[in-house]
Amino acid sequence: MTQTNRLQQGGRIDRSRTLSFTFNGKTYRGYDGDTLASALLANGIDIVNRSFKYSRPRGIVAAGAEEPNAVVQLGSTEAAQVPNVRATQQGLYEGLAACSTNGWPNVQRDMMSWVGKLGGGFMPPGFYYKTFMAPASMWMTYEKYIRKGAGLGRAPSENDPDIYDHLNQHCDVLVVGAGPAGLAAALCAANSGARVILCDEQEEMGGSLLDSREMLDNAPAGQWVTSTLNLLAGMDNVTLLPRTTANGYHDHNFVTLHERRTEHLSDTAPKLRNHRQVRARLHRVRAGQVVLATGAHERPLVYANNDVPGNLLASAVSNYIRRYAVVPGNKLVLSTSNDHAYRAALDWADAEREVVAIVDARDKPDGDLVQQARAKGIRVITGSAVIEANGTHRVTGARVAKVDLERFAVTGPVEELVCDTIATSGGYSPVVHLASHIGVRPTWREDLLGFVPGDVKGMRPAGGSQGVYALGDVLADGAQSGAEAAKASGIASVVELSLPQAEVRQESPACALYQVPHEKTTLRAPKQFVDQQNDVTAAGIEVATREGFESIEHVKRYTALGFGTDQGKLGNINGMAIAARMLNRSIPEVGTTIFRPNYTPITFGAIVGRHARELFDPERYTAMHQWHVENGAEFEDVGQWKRPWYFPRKVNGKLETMDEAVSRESLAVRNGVGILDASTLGKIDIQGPDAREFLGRVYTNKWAKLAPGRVRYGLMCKEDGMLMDDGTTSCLGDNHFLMTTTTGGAAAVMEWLELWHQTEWPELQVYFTSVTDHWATMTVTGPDARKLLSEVTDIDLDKDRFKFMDWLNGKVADVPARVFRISFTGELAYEINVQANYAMHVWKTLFEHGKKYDLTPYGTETMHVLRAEKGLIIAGQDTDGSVTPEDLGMFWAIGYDKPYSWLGKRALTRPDTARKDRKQFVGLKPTDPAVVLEEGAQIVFDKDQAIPMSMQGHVTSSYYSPTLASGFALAVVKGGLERMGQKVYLPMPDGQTHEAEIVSPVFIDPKGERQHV
Amino acid sequence: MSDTSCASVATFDTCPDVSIPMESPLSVAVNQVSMSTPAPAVSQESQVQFEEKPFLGHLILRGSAMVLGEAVSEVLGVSLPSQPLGLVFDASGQRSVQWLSPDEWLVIVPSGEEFELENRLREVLGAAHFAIVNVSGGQTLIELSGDKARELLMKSVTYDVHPSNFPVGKAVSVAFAKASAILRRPSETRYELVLRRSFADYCYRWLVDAGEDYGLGVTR
Amino acid sequence: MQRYSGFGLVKHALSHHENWQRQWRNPTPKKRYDVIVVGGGGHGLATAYYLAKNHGITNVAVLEKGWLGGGNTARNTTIVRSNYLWDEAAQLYDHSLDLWKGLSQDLNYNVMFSQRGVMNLGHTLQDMRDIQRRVHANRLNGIDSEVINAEQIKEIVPVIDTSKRARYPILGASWQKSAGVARHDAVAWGYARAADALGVDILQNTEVTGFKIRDGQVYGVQTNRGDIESKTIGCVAAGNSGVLAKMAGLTLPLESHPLQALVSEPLKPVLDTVVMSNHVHGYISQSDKGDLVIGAGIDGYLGYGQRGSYATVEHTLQAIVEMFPSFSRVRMNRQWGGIVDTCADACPILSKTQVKGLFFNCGWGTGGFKATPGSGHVFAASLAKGEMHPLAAPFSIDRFNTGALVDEHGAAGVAH
Amino acid sequence: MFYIHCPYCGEYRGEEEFSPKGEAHITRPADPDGCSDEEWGSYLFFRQNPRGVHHELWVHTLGCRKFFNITRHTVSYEIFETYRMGEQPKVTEQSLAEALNKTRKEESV
Repeated sequence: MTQTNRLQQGGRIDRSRTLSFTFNGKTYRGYDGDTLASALLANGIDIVNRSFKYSRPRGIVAAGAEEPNAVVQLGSTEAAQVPNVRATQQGLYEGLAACSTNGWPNVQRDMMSWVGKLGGGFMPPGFYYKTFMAPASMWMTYEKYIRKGAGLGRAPSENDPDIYDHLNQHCDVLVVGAGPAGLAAALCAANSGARVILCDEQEEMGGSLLDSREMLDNAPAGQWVTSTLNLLAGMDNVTLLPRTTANGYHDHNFVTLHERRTEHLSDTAPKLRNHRQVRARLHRVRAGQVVLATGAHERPLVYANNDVPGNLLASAVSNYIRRYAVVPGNKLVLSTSNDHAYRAALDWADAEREVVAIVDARDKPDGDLVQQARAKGIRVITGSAVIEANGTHRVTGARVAKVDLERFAVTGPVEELVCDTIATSGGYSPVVHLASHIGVRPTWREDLLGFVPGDVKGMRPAGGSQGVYALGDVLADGAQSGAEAAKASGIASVVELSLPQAEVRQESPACALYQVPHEKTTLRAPKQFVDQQNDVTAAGIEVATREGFESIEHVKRYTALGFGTDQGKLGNINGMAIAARMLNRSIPEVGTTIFRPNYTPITFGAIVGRHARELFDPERYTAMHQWHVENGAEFEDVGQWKRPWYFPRKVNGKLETMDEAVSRESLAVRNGVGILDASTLGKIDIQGPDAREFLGRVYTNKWAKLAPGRVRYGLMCKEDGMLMDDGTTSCLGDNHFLMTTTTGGAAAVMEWLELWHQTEWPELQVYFTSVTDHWATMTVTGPDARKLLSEVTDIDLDKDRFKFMDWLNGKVADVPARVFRISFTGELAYEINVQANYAMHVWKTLFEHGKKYDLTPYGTETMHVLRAEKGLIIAGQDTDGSVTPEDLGMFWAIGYDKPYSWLGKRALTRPDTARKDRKQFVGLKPTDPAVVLEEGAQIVFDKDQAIPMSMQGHVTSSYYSPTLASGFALAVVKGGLERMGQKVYLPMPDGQTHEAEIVSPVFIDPKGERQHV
Repeated sequence: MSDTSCASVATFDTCPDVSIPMESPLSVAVNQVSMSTPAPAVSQESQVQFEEKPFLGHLILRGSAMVLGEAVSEVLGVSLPSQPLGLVFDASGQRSVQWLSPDEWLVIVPSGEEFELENRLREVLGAAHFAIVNVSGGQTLIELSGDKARELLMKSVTYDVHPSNFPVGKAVSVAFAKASAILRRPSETRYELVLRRSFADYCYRWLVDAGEDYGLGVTR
Repeated sequence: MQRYSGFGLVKHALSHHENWQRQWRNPTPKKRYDVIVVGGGGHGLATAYYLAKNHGITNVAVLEKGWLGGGNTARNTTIVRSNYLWDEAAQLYDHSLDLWKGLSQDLNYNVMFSQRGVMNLGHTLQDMRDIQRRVHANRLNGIDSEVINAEQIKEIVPVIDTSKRARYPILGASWQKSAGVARHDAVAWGYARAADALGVDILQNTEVTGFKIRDGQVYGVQTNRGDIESKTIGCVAAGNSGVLAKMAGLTLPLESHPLQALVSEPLKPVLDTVVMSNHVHGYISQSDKGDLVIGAGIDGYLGYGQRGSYATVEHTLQAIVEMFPSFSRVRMNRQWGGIVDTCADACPILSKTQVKGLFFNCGWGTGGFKATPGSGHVFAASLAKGEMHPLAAPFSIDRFNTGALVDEHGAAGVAH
Repeated sequence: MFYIHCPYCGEYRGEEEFSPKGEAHITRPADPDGCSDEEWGSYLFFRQNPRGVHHELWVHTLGCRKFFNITRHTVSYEIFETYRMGEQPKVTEQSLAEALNKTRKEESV
């Protein structure tokens, strides 16, 4: 294949590096420095896609982020697939594989185009709201086919082989856009000493200067770009980020920049010196000041069949010729409302292709560029416009006529010009997107015929983004913005910048032209596209306004205008202008348009960064974690902690099931001795003369008399009276306590204590410090616990000297330890706390000595069974934020007569909280002991009632108890405390109904003899 | 061991009198070469070096600067950084005091010194309202050095680590990836991270992953 | 009202679509209405529609300060389900789901209610307990709901990662087949068109600036278009309810927070149902246009700015990629925010107030869209009778004083 | 993404380090047991929820762990000031309105 449209000379491409790529399965060649779009155009490819609603052939329209059509599927392998890549922003690389996202069997001959041709008329905006309603049962079938037809590219079915990362950046001045304004701003701010980040979305920095015909200091403008970039690159207070799009502007000058690190090299990131590289990097920038030098997008004119391939923006024509040495056709007609677009015709003529005519909607254009065109002998047709393009798969001609813009009418005969390319320009729209991301509405400037950014604190627009277009003015505006930004960011003395001299040019004013009138009415004329990606036409907008959609937001939503992946960069203003004309209002009266992040779409991967897979969320480990891993533990996620769930053993070469392991572990604790890693419980050191008083305020029970050496269980409520957390607190000294919390509640309880201390009771002298990670905790429990522990400790374990709910210091395995005699199993139990760095030694020593007792490690599941047999709650499992201590029947832990009205107390007397028939905590004994009730099962009193049933409570915990040789459960039941001995029913999904008896939640050892031994 | 029955505050010496093998939060990750992903070694290409300084003595001091200032000078020979985010070292560079909040400081001393230090501080402070808590088992200190250490930190913390904002002698508690960490600037060439024990492995894995670009090497 | 049908479309195509009528009028406000509904979102318009249709009260005005359906109706992720835990909430939302089922035909406007099923994933043992509890409760309340395991999930959603490699492996889910999604804008427009046809005046760009109250009885509103009288006023203003309440001298147990959402670029069909995960916090479905529609969590601070914090979006997408690693290369197109008015118990307020004749319908939090028909239906009945409809009664403001919260939040924590 | 000046750390930090805790200056009733149900309900649940200037409680969760207050606009999200516990705001809805009136007057003079 030859690059038919490539010029022999010129452009910024590297002709020494030929690259081959495929498009829709065919191989083509381009050069290093091409974008996929310029390479496609160089190879004479007209049709790059099919439109999604009407399946019309579509070609490349633009050269940058505003491109609506050239959206392709990229990727040479399944895992490397990237949907919806904008060809105009994709750098070409060797082996690039792209295909169109729509069109079957191919884009040239799309079978679906009959829909467009035949059915197009039946698809006005919102047609789907008006049909597919009958019969109602058919909607899901209709929908299946609608979905099939919709969508652009496809998601890969394999996992992304690439990685992404984030870089948190801070700067005094962030300059977005490295065109003339941005370069001047960055240089000025940097010279003044500010920390500057300059980013630009293109493969190369320089913006409009890269394809400019203009001279600076009598040299081609590109030279100034090179020298300025060299200067900036040499300054260590400047960070230059090419291929980097500022995609989101957030509050307080937080801007996200998406840097394409390797996307221009391959579809999967190549390795560099054996290291993985990231595919993309997201810079999370906190900027003191932002200079918005994003330039302006040219606006196309809206005329009939303006979507046929060969219709391009005038600026894109110049860009392809001058930057890539690609002329996208042979015979050009330019339709314009302004001087600036004449460049396209001049560039076309310089490339020695034929300019058939320039059609200018103004009656008497006479600016310098107009003169230049005339001087070259180009025919200029004034007061006229291209009203319709001829052709279906490529432009074959332009229909030109005199137009009266005031009356919106064609006023002269139509002249048919033969051409293959129509360049179009309706003026420029400043790129205001970023400035409106934080909700600040852009304002309409009638003199500019465009919106400019609204007032955003800490942000300055510069150059084209606020409608300053003449090069000399743009440079000066950029420099001034850079200086102001530096100053605002706190730089005391700002250095003046000497700017290069730009040519001064005479320009005649542009006229306001959006939709071009046609001989036929808009509804009867051939389709005039406003938003090509979403197939929104001028007629569609007209129908919408006729149907009462008058706000631009309604029009957009009803027609889908601006909802494409280009976010209406080309279409929105034209759409508003058409709606305004229909409604007989001005554009600002129809509404302004707010853009949302992203400026251009970015991959989820880039936003996720490294927070993926194993780094998605921290895994918290205890000091004994490695032992658990080596001993085959299955783990349970509890908050961020990895806790051993159970320790399956191999029995006869087969790994135990969880039930088997739990049964074995439970019996070991009940009959011998077991050990649990309890390090994850929250631990808070509390010191100060008012520590005791503080505890009395945050716990429901009394703390005034707890003596040093003693431990007490406490309940903590929120101010609404509902249980928040529970745990034991030990008195270490008169002014010193150690509080424990649930594993999941540790951080919340710590914050809760600080909240009350800092906001309500600052006068209380007390300090809280988290020691959760400092202490490793191992629970040795079971009838043999004392025997085992006595082998490795110097503590006197005599039952009268070291009583239940006591704690003592001593040594365990030669390591200083604090041992608490508390029990969460109902058995004799010691909780050994040692400094975590020694924990593994102590743990292993216990196992060495424990062999003869068959010391059995157990996990959370067995812990749950054992505590449930004893009727001990787990906050968060047996309670749910709607359970009070009274509901739990824990009246013994409620200090009704404490002097201070502790947190949550008042709420207990509210009418609903004081109700006697609230759901209360009880035990359930299934009538059939083989039945293990389902956790979460709902409880009814009348099993024969019809659905909806009257539910009276639910099962909160349920297990098989090897000790009881029966299933048993904990539950909450309405009025349960008064219903002991009554039967309740639990209807199951399979139609069975289980029967159970309400019993005390304490299933073993109600007198507590075992834990007191 | 102190007598817990009469003291209003119980102190506790966690260090054994005999030699006991210790395991830091990162012992396994850093030292076990047999693991499926062994720690990357330091090489000539390493632009970041990672080293754990395990088993140091870490104490949290709570109290007002007025109360603690004098005692800290007397016992440690350094003045308590009363300005926010201050970090000071003693002459040997072995002992540091760091501002954590208006009534909270972190003291880091060589391994085994923490209990004696606590006792001496308590003695000097007497009956004043303060708290001292030993957290040596709960955190570990790691050191990052090398040309790209700062850039690696930029991948990991949202805090501005540019020297103009984060000079030597500053220490901050910050968000680190999805955990938190204390980040310190003890010298021009080094950064220190104080990590909570249970999060240390996650932070380590994060740094190794994010440091791959820079050939991060782990010193054993 | 011009009836819509496939045949009608053909007819209009032949006349070049020149004869479409307005979908609703643009009337001038009358001096007096029987009922004023403040707020022209889905709930307000539904209220007006059911007042006219079910209660014969057609002298109704809907006052909308901007454009109708422009608030949360236009900003949500369109999920419709009814698998709530507590009886009160479940019954209200299930009533709504019943109305959704015939809504397109009732309104003669295709709201594209797609019963493609909603899945709530569990990633921890406690998640699974909560899921089982909710499913059991749903079933006994007559709501179709079942617990499915990881293999069943994978069968319904082949693209999801149910492997053990995940940081929080998927253990199971609750599955409500009759739930799904609908086209949000169409709901507002459909109700507006149908209400208008029954005589309701929809007054856009009409902002309430004050209430006229005498002897504890409301008798009208002040607006930017003049005073309008009515002795029955229902405020259905979502995030702006607090602002209205203040005008009437009331405070509400409400906070207005940003709730963000985002969409990917349009893709070929890849996800046929709705997947929600409360644990890793993200939920996702695919619109008929092909966009992946993704909901983020509520930002913790007050915000009327219709935008939230970027970090929330980051966390959401991390969760989505955790569940769907192959979406890593899919691109996020747009993000936006709504203002959700939330109560402490994650349930709405449907209530009378201390001011006679002044009613509030608000506090829907993240549940608003799915409740639209049910909310309108029971609120209309309440306004018509002057007494709260039985399904609405548990949601009175009073519950914040008595303690009778319907704690969906504390219980199963399922939101959205 | 707010940039918040922590009045204790004395510098700006990113929003990730902080947690919002609702309306500021909500004081616990001095005598809870003497409160009516309505008074207790108000204390627990009823909030100003303004569209405009809001005084709110935040905590520097990942930094110094201190609670402090922020005066912030709930539409523009502009932070006017941060101040320590026990201090009163300098910027209020009223003070802003007065400042605005003053500027208007000056402009009209």
